[in-house]
Amino acid sequence: MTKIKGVSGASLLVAAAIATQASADQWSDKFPHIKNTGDIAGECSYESMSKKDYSGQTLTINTHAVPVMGEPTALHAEQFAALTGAEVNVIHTPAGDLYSKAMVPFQAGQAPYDIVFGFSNFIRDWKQYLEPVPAKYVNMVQMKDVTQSHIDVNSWDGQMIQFPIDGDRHYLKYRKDVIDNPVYQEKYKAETGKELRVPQTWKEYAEMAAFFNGWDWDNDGELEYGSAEVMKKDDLMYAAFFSRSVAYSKNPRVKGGFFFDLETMEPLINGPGFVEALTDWVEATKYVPPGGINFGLGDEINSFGGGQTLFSFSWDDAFVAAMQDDSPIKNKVGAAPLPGSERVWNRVSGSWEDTYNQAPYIVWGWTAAVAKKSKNHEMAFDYLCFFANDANHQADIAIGRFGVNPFKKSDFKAELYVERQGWDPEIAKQYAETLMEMEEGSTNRVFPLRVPGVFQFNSAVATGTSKALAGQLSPQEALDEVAAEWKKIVKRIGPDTIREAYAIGVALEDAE
Amino acid sequence: MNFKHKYLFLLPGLLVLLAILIFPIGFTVRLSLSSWDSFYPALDFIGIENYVRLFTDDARFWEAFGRLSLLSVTTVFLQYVIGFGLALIVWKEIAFQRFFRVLFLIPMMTTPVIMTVIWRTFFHESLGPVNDILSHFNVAPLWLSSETLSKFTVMIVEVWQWTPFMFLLLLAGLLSLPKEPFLAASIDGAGPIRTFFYVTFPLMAPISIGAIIIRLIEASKIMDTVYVLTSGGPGTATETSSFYIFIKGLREFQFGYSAALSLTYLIIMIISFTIIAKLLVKLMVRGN
Amino acid sequence: MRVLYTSLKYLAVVLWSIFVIAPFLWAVSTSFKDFQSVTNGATYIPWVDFEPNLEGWRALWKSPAQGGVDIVEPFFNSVFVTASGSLISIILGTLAAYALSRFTFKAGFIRNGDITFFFISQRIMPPVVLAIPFFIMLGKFSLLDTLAGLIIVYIVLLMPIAVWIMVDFFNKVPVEIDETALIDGCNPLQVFYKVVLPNSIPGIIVAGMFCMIFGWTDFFFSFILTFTEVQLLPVAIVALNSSITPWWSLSAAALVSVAPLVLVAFIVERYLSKGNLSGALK
Amino acid sequence: MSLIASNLSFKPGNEWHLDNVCFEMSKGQIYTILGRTLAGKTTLLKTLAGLISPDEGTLTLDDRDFGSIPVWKREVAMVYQQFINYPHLSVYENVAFPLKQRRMQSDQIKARVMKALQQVGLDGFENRKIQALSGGQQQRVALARSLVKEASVILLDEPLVNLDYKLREQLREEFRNIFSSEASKDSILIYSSTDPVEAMQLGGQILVMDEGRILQQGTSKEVYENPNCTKVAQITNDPAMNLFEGRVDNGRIILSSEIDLELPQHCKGLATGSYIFGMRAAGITLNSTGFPFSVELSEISGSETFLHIRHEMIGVVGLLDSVQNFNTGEVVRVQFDTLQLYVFDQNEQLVSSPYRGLE
Repeated sequence: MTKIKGVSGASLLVAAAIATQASADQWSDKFPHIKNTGDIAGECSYESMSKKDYSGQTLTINTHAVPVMGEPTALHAEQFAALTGAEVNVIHTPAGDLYSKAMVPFQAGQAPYDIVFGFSNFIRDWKQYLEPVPAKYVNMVQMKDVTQSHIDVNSWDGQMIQFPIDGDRHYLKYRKDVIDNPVYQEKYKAETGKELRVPQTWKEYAEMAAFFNGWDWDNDGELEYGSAEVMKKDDLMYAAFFSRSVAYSKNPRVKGGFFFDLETMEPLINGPGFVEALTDWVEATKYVPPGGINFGLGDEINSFGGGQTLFSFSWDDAFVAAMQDDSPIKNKVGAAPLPGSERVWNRVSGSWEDTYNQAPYIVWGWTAAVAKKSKNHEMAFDYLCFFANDANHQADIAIGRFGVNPFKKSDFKAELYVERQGWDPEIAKQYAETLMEMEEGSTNRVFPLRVPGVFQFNSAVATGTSKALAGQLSPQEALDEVAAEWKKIVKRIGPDTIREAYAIGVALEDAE
Repeated sequence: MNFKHKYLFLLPGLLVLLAILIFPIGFTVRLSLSSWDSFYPALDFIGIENYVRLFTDDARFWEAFGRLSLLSVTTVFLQYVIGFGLALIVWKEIAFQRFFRVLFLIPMMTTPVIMTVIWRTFFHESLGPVNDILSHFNVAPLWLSSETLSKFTVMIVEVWQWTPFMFLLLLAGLLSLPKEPFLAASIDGAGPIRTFFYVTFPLMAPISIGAIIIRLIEASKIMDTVYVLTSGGPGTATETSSFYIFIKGLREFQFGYSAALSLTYLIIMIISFTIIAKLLVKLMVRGN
Repeated sequence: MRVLYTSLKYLAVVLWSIFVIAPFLWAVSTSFKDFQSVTNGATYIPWVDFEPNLEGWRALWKSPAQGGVDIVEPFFNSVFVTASGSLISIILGTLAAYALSRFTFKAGFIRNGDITFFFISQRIMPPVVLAIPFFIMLGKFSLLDTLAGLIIVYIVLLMPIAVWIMVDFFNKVPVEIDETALIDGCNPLQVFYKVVLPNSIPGIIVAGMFCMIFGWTDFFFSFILTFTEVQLLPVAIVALNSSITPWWSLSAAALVSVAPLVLVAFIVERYLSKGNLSGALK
Repeated sequence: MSLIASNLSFKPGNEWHLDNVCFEMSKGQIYTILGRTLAGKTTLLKTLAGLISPDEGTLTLDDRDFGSIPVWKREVAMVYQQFINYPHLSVYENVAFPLKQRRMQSDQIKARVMKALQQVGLDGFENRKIQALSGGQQQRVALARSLVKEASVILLDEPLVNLDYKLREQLREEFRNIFSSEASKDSILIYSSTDPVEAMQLGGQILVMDEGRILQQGTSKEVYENPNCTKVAQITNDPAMNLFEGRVDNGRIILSSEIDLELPQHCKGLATGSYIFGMRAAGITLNSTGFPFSVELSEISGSETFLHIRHEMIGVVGLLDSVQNFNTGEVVRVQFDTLQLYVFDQNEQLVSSPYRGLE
């Protein structure tokens, strides 16, 4: 907790609100969602919003399916409507179709939605159709509390395009009751000669997962497995792959691009670092639950959150699900940074460097933005600002199915989770520290690919890697295929166009 | 009959259909000659570049075609055989005849995309009932994530959904057959198997051909099932043509290229259906 | 031999019935589960295997703001769009089918068969081919996200079915009935509505049912072409397919969406048993 | 008062359905169009009804252009060989249908419908559903519907062909009574048939049709006695008239090296040369002193036997008025009754008939 220095006014208010938890105000009477904190003063608080009058105006929002992100969108829409008199329509779309559902009307010159929810990496394709966040909002106190990583993710070349409403990251989740269990530690040592500890490298991760695969180690009568991961060929798969790749491929001593060589725009995706990661991943198909090779994010959450696996490493959701009150493994899980590697590829020298390496992957997350063609810009930004106001945000992050996760500096306080959600203090501390470290501490981050045609690139990755996972191709062959596909895409869209966009992300990485 | 009134009957439907379709088809043709893409949404003109790419540099499209043929022909064949079998059984006296008839019709009344979501949970490899039951026999087939089995799973769902369609058409056909040929056959002392091959099947040939063609047309569009069940995976194991077009068009937003894919697909399909129809007529009608 | 045959017959029927019912039973069971009962592996019988609760069913009447699906409005939208689309398709399709069955058309190399094939060939087109152009077209006419826009699209989807069934049907009705009516003083339009139509009810019912089935089960067009104002049932239900899938409310919603057409199955069977369908489908 | 057809031609494909058809028909008479299947009978009736527009030719009724009136305004009635009624209507409604189309008063309709039903013997059946009637009854309904209109032209397209033998006989009798009655004296009745016996029984005029052409028109007696060509001779007889080629020489008819017949009285004066000879089956009988023929087939029909026999190129059918059995290949002795001999020239035109002698 020592690292939290710039505690903002708003977060002090949070602390105050926690202290006077039961002190209900008029807003929490009316809106039970915020009963824990009551309204928290701010630019977009309940109090402020109630002074706006949008009656007679309609706000249309395209968001994700219920419940993840979809339910809070609808809930806050209802509240917003009650406060301002606006009519708010919310449409729910499966994740895989959010991009196209907004992109089709954008390209056709239609403006059916005022607000579109999506992923941060849509930004390059969408930005020409989006209204930048006005200075008024960028400079407000509420925004000052947002971590720099999340400001960066939502901005394009220094200009904020998307509105931060959610925090996302990949980190390691593990079963604390197994890893910290002296009996298992001894057993593991006896059989493998190694320490059972929070895995520091992907190799350790693999060994432990394999060791704890396929037997009933928590004595519940069901078999347990090693790891639950997103391996289904859908739109999230590539993110899991990059999380496994960064440690091998992101060399802090090499500048100028992770996905491409910025100078030549040659894909790096089939380099030895990536091949190593994919080889690990193919190996991982041996310690996932039955059908694990077809797990989407939902399956991963159900699997780890339901106590079926030892490890999992994607978004917050699985951890939050595991820590919910009705979970059988509440307070039995731990959070840690993603594993690293014993060596890292240096593409300049063309050789492996045998040093420990670890690199956070700033994975895409949920964001929302306002359509340029919308006729209700002010109302739309007010809604987003209201969505993310402190009272709503605090209430939202406590509900696992909402999919709203910490992204404000004030979120990374262990007390919050201990007092509100009954977490074990040790787990809460570890969780808050892990996240904070990723947000503010690392100097070796990888930003997601945010270039024109990002879907084509990611789709190619998903196609290639899933062929490797399915055993259709060897890792090298699969990634060569991806690289060839990437080259074609680059050629089609234009190397300069892509370089221009990619340079912005690389600049962020290299600045560190 | 030949009266001027005939146009009053034909034209409303024909013109409405043409009016609705003329723009989409024209636009698709134009689109296929452009490089419209997520980044560059405009109707530029690049000639037949998309088509060149399609024929010279897109093995995945042609693989998807092969997979589509395999899936649609196999499922329609299974649907036909099973549908015919069931229709034959409930055609004649059987206990709870009407109950079974209703029951057998129900799957086709359900929305494929919704039922497939249910099927996905049904075949869920660690949380679904199928593998739970099979675990007693110590097997755990990877219904959705094995390269070969996932195709089979898609087929199971398709067969479940659409066998009733065959069943309905064939049962209605059976019920409308004249009685005399059967009488004659029984007088000649033909057993049930001979009667089937020499009387029932030939009489049912025209209906069968119609039903098979219609089902093939519908099956060739297979999309919802794949979309929900496997997203075309694992790898590209269950990726069919329309799903591939969907990926290129609505996932990767290569509108221009997907338009070229669409048109090529349409032309191939129209030609194949014409040939298939002719072949079927030859095959099944010559049989008697 | 006879006993063997009979037992085989019943075996086949029972096995198939189990296959048909299985997903429904599973959905019914799942609809009473919650997160724990789902993630603890497959369970079947409420109270025995798991503690049932009504969360899944309650979600159907709740708004998305409370984590529900609100399928009431989409349900009626679906009914309206399907019914209107089917009705228009049946009217236009029946007229066209009558023309194609009774009269001879010639235009260049085009004959009746080619026109019929043109109608039916619309079914060959995968929805994904048309979705984008339709989007742009409906946008131009401000018909996106409206019932009217969807109905227009459904006409393309359903008219081919109506034409297919009705051409077949009319081909089996003796043309002499029409001729007799002409001779008895009806002009061709009167022939159609005074004589042909009343005698085509079985065919129209079959065509109507097919249109309803195919309309009710369409997902793709309504998915692409609507936003908020007009949501159809499959779209509303698939919107439950979130990254955390609430299996329970999904199952409940699926069962609700299936229910109305099960009624159709009963009607189809009734007509089938009465022999009315046979002529219409043969 | 007459219906005149001139030069009606209709050729939808490569075949003539109507080939230059001309005739004149007058009211109060029955006309039977006799011809084999696909001879163009139905086409002709449909053309008269207005269901088919001929490629050429005109139709006039009482000097008015009949052919240009659309079918629904022509005063015609038609009965098909299939039992065509409106399945959705009751018997009464079926018969009343054409009158309702004319917007007639309902009491008038009722009177006429009841009368028509009575004529066809269906009184009491008014409220029945069509499907609940037997084939014969259905055809009676169709007939009643054609009568009730009191149309100037009534067309009957082989109305009895789909009925069983007994019913056919019975209905044919009734038809004759109905149509010779007072009610139909203002109508032209046109009846098509493939059955020469039926045509003869109906009486009236016969038009013999083949390949879209009218071959001969005349009273049934005239057509029977003097078929103007070999085709007519075949069409108007059942079994078809036997035809065989031969020569006339020296007052004898030479059919083969073994068979020659004496020239009968009505053929005296025939020039020497080749002819086609016709003989009805009844003219060929067994006689122990006759010519040797070998049996190809014998068919027993009722109390008669049809004997298909052959001698070299001459294949004929004989009619025996008793039931006899023969083996195939068996040789029988056969006599030709030359008093019943028809003679046609090489162009198949009649040269001499037993009734009229030499042309």
